[in-house]
Amino acid sequence: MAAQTRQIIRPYGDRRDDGIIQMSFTLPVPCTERAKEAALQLCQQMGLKDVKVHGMERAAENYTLFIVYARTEATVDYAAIKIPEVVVHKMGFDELNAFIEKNVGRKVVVFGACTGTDTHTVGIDAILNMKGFAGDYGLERYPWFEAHNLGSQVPNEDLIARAMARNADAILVSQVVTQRDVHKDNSRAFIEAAKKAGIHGKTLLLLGGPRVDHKLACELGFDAGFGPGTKPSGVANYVVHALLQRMGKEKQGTHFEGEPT
Amino acid sequence: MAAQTRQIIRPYGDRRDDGIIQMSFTLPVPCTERAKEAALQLCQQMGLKDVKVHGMERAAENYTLFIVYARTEATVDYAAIKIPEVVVHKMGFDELNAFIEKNVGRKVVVFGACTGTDTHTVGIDAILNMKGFAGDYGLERYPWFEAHNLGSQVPNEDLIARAMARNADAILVSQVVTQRDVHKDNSRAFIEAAKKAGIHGKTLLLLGGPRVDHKLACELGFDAGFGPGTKPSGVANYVVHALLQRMGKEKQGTHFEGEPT
Amino acid sequence: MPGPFIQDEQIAAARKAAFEITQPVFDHIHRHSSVSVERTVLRMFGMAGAGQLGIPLANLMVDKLQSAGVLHKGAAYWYGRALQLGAQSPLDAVERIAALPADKLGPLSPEMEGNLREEIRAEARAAMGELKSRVDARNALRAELGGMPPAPHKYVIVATGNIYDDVDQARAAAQAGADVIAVIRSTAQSLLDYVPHGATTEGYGGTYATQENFRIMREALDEESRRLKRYIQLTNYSSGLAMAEIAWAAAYERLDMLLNDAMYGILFRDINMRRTFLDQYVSRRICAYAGIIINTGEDNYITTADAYDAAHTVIASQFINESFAHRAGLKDWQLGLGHSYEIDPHRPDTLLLELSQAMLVRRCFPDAPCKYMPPTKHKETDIFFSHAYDVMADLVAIWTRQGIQLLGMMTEAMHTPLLADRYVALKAANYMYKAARGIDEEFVVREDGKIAHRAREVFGRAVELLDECRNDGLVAAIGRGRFGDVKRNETGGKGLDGVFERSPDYFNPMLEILEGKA
Amino acid sequence: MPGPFIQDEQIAAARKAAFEITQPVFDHIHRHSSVSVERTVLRMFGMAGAGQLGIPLANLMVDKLQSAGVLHKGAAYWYGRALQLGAQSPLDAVERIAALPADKLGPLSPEMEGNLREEIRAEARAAMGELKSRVDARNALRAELGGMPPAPHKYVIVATGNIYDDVDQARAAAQAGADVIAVIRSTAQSLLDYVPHGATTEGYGGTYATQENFRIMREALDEESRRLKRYIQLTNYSSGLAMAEIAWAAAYERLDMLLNDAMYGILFRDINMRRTFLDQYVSRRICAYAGIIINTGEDNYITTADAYDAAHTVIASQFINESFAHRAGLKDWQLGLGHSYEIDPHRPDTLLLELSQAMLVRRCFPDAPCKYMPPTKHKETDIFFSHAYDVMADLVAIWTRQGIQLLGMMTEAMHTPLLADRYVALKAANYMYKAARGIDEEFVVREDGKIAHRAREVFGRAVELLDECRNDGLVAAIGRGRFGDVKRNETGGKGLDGVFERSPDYFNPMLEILEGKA
Ligand code: B12
Ligand code: B12
Ligand SMILES: Cc1ncc(COP(=O)(O)O)c(C=O)c1O
Ligand SMILES: Cc1ncc(COP(=O)(O)O)c(C=O)c1O
Repeated sequence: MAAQTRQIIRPYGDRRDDGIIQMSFTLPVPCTERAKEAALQLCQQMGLKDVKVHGMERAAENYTLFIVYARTEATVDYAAIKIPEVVVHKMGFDELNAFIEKNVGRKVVVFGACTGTDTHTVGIDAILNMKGFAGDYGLERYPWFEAHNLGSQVPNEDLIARAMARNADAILVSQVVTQRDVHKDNSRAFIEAAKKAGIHGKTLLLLGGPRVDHKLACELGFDAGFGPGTKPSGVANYVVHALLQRMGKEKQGTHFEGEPT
Repeated sequence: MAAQTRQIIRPYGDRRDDGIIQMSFTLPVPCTERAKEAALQLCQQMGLKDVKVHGMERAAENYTLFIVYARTEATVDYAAIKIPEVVVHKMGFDELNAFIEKNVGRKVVVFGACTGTDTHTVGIDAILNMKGFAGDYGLERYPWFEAHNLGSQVPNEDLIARAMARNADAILVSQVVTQRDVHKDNSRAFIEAAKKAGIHGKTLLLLGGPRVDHKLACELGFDAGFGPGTKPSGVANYVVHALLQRMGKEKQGTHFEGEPT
Repeated sequence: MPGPFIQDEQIAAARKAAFEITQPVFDHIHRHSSVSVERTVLRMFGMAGAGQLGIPLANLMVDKLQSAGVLHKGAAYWYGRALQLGAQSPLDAVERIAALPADKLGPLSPEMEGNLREEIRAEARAAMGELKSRVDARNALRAELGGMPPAPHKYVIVATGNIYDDVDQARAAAQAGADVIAVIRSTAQSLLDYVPHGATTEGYGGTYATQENFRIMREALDEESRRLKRYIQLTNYSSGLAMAEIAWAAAYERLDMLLNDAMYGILFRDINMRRTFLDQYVSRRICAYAGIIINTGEDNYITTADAYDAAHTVIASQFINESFAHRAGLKDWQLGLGHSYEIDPHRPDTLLLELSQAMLVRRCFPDAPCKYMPPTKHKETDIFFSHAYDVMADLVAIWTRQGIQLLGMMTEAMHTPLLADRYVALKAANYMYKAARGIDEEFVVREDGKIAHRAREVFGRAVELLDECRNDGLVAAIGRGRFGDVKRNETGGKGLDGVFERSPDYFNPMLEILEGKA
Repeated sequence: MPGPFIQDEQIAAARKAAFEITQPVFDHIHRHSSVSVERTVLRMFGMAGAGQLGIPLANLMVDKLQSAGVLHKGAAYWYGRALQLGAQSPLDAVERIAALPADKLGPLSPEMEGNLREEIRAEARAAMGELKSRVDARNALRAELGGMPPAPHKYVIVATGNIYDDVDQARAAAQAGADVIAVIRSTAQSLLDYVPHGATTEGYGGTYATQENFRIMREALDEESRRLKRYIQLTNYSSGLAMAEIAWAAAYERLDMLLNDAMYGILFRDINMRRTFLDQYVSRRICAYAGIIINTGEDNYITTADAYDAAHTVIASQFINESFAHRAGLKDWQLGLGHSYEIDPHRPDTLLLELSQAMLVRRCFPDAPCKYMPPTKHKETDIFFSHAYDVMADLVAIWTRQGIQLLGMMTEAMHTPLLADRYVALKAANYMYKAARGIDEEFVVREDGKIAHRAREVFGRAVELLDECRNDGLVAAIGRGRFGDVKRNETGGKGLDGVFERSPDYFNPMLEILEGKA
């Protein structure tokens, strides 16, 4: 890629590049001037300038909530943040079905569930069920997808076994509860099980949920990750392209619109 | 003072000492995944850990608002933050009047105004007018105070001249508009004028307003500063003690309840 | 006052339909028992401890009785036999029963049998008397502190996973104005067929419901209540495979409320229907006895189904939950029927629609302290908007005089609440209540407006659904996914193996007392 | 619909009282003029530039005429004389007049005098025609983009101090849904007895109101309006010592609204009464001509006085402001009468009280696009609470169908709004409007409730105050601190030296046109 000019950006409050940020936090001390001084020092230690501890609220006898506005000197070179170039456009419902028919030549089989102790089904349902999400049809609705939704509280091993029995092309795992990273623990357990079952690196493994992104999913050993606001059509497009790449029918690393990043 | 044990404190969100803070800021770029990555990098540069760029809002075409939760490793030793020991208790209305009668022996004369181009009178009125503030009587109500409220938009020089003509014990300056530190500029101009008039270091000079604190006021050359929520009785107590100290009738540096810090 | 919207007779008819719907379920309930119910009986007798590996003694004993195939006589009976064998303590009783091949314990003579039952009944009366005195102590503290504040009671959750952190957060919330503290359970505790033991410090998305955790929290809140001179209520979940036992533990530890629904476990935890119907009955009998307010879970329906489309399912289910509750002896003042402010905020007229629904609920259940939930499903990560959105739920709650209001959290879409989130919510609710209390008395709702029209429409659809349940049976309606868009069948789900038919000589002195038969 | 609360006849009587109150003021107005009015006339003739040191030409010329003691004939007359002397341009006219000892310009023959007046009248007609065509262009763009959205119009302020930053922020606000952009003026511009010149980048608490700044912002908003396919209105302040001139510059630059109050300068800027009454009249004549909506400033009263106690002063002043406006030719659709959600939130029933006041205003002024201000005075630094508090003002605004709603900013107690603050406010208001539009049609206000009772009480006290003003005179009432707790007397304050009596042959062709006499 050609040498790029830098594009330095910083937070914008009142005037360009003023670096203004808003912050709030609670300190475990009573609401006094001394507490305010502590809040100020804390912000200064965080490297903030022109710290204004505007608000100090008695959240409880021994807890004080602070509202701060300050300036940060941190900057980011926006030009240096790379995003892949999109070369394949995102296909709509009919177009994608026709594309599967032509290029895969059979139905694409996917299995999904919310695994572990997590019972949040709304997310995986949004991707798989007929109705879909935000006016975008779910995978069950695609004639060229065969979608199985096993629901929630499904043990990782069961999901894998059921998927293998149907020779699935992709497995979709949803994780919603994230307190103290329980979703990461369960996701790692899923990957272990997939390795044991010998499908890791073969069957496409997708992870999704409100605290999931592509980067995290890849780190955990999945092929792709999908976060809040994901539409089923995006997932469908991804699965088809990734599958064709696995099948050697599409160039590895072909970038397409809506691919997870 | 005796060696103190340290009392390290840090922000408290879900569990003690977890260091969780909330932050929001706007970046001058469109709302995309790339912008989110920029927000993340910015927070990391600010030294934050476990950065969760939870929210990304399209504030406008080229501006994106981010909502972040993250952990800071900054700590403060709360034990090291000193506050003066209070030795004199705060006197109520009747007690203070009696105290003035006995110790000063004459009415205490104060002049106040909102100076410069600032027209915000509510703050200085709260301190000086009969009615007072939050159920606490203003200085005009105290029989042993002679309080003159010149209102707003008063040139610094006029306030000083009027006060000198009555041989005032204290001058109260209010500053409410603070954009780009106009209050500091005007306060410095006041101090210059006071020096010129030869009353600096003699007449008590008080600064007040929503963005004022004692530290700032002292830096600017005032004797004391009063911020949001100030009650007239606190100001009255301060003026009397400070006056007695100037008169040599009370030990310098006597600490009293409600003194500006 | 909300309404009329509809005639009193129409409401009475809906209530009658619900009564008929629950009738067949009670035929089942009165002929069966479950492992959980039997463990509850043992807990009543003081069997609250745990053995090795932390397995509760009640589980050890009931499992033993079940595998020996003798549970159908009732655990109380075997407990009596263990005592006769000389058991000195609950643990001892378990060990004696466990040591014995069950067939060794042949039938007793009618007289001995009669004596045994009388002794155990006496012990049960004493245990229930002790429970009552604990409940009385709770009520006395409430009265001492000036009774209950006016409704809605502001309800916030703590969910750190660690009971000691929970205590810190609960105290802070009380200091900031909370009326009710709910300790959210660790994820999937519903699926545990036992009650974990002791104080716990590691939960996910919540803290385990254990008797010791209840005790720790209630003790802290008693202290806090005294300091604040304001009684702070405590609630937890009587739900899942151990719902009856938890009701007992909660009653014993003087909790004030319990999340307790006749169908939640079926729909949202895939727990078997028969099991759930049985266990909910016993848990509710305990709540009735202990003056505990239950909170039902209809609000959950509109997290899976669309809140606009499924509004009538909430009303229909409330009538059914009410009937289940009345049949278990609960009074109207104990029915925190659940509903919520969940209509997609992108729709037009949502404030009118939410007011309509909230008014309709109050119209149908005027004497119940309804539990009003805040927006959750459509919450997104813009905390400022989230807060504004919650405030509208505060308005509807005070306007329609809900009994209990769960305060929405501005970080709902992110994490379980931080200390500051609760403070922010309480401050806003305090303002709203102060600003708007009595607003309902300022206006007459127009019968020709959107609010009234919508209320009639929702009520009409609720009646249709109740008719369907009456005609085809509740089981069939659940099978069709009528509630929360979730389909379940009678023999599916977890825990059916814990249900058994009572033998003719089934003995349960606790139930006798609870049902007023002793 | 709000009310009735009170009888139509009572409202008519209040209106009549206000009409009688303003009558004596008009006796003064029609006999006097001011330096600012005369400068406005010169600006109409194209004298918009500035000389050395940035002093506006209009000021140079008027000051010259005043010190020469000839201003009482009207600046237009001397402008005509300068043209006769061969002035080629406004600057040239100023220089020619300035160069001349005034006594050198003796009287003209009646015929020449008549010709001069006719020529200047023709020039004035042309200038006013040009103004009209600019206003028509504004109206055409509005129509092209589909007219105005339904009320309330969401109004936000920009106040960076730098017109170019203001443009960025205004565009962003428009993109986020703002209907009206207000550029707040730099602190104390009210006290400048001139209009600063050119584009400015250094203001405090706001950006200078200059004709060039108006042009820059309107151009940006025209572009933005076209892009968004939604007309975005622009407003500024016609207020202070230069209020009439600013009205002219704003009209010329196609602004849509102006903050313009008959008494604000007197009360809040200590500007002389006589001066203010005069200047406000001419500024309003211009607004009437240019189809500009004025925004009055009654909301300011309850920042200095207590909003609960002084609620009636707002209503009384609105009647007076309305009368001043009607007498200056403004139509009801141009009257953005000001009021606000300012009652101390620590009081009980504030939502009821605010609804009452907002309904009463709409009851009294049903055809005026009232301007509703958010809470400001009691705003504190907890931005979360501040936001919740603002949302209630949004609710009242949509409920009572205010014409224009200033959106509250969560950082009100800290700084002029950041870009994000405006976004947050707009998002909440959009939600509230969508959620609650039409709520007024759902209820009938009970005449025996607190809302109705309070409305009657406030109206009653307003009538008393109007009676006092009628009997004792407006000047006397102001002298007693009846409005905003601020006392002023007739000859005090700034700018009285800029007021002069018109000579019998006073010439002002602009006013002739504005008053429909030419
Ligand atoms: C609805 C809901 C429930 C319902 C669930 C009903 C059901 N059957 O799903 C009920 C009421 C039963 C419930 C219960 C609980 N909940 Co809940 N719940 C929510 C809530 C309000 C909305 C979640 C939701 O439906 N979002 C809408 C869907 C469409 O969004 P989504 O899940 O993000 O899915 C999208 C994407 O992420 C993506 N996606 C998701 N999965 C996948 C998978 C793949 C493969 C792909 C490609 C994409 C994808 O696509 C979807 C469409 O865009 C959230 C709060 C919130 N507003 O987010 C809390 C929340 C998730 N719950 C929470 C908790 C703690 C619980 C409980 C554990 C509480 C308790 N202790 O009792 C219980 C038990 C649940 C359990 N053990 O799992 C917490 C989790 C905290 C955390 N970060 O860990 C939250 C955040 C609330 C909170 N602030 O405390 N909950
Ligand atoms: C009321 C008000 C007005 C009224 C003022 C009426 C009047 N005669 O006072 C009106 C409507 C006229 C007004 C106008 C403007 N205002 Co103004 N106004 C406010 C508002 C809403 C409340 C201020 C108030 O009265 N607070 C209550 C008093 C009691 O609190 P206080 O001033 O802090 O005083 C207390 C303490 O600070 C202390 N104290 C204060 N002074 C002194 C002095 C001494 C000696 C002592 C001991 C103590 C003391 O004691 C008091 C009691 O505890 C604030 C926003 C807010 N909520 O804070 C904006 C605010 C102050 N205004 C602001 C602005 C910009 C203006 C304008 C310049 C806007 C414009 N361009 O048109 C104009 C012009 C004013 C000017 N040139 O000075 C900004 C200032 C921004 C900044 N940080 O610089 C604010 C913060 C609003 C905002 N977010 O934009 N305003
Ligand atoms: C009645 C009821 N029980 C239990 C729960 C909690 O879920 P879990 O099944 O994880 O205990 C809820 C959640 O809202 C509920 O409404
Ligand atoms: C009518 C009117 N004019 C002017 C202003 C602005 O103040 P300034 O006098 O600083 O221009 C206001 C403030 O709200 C106002 O209401």
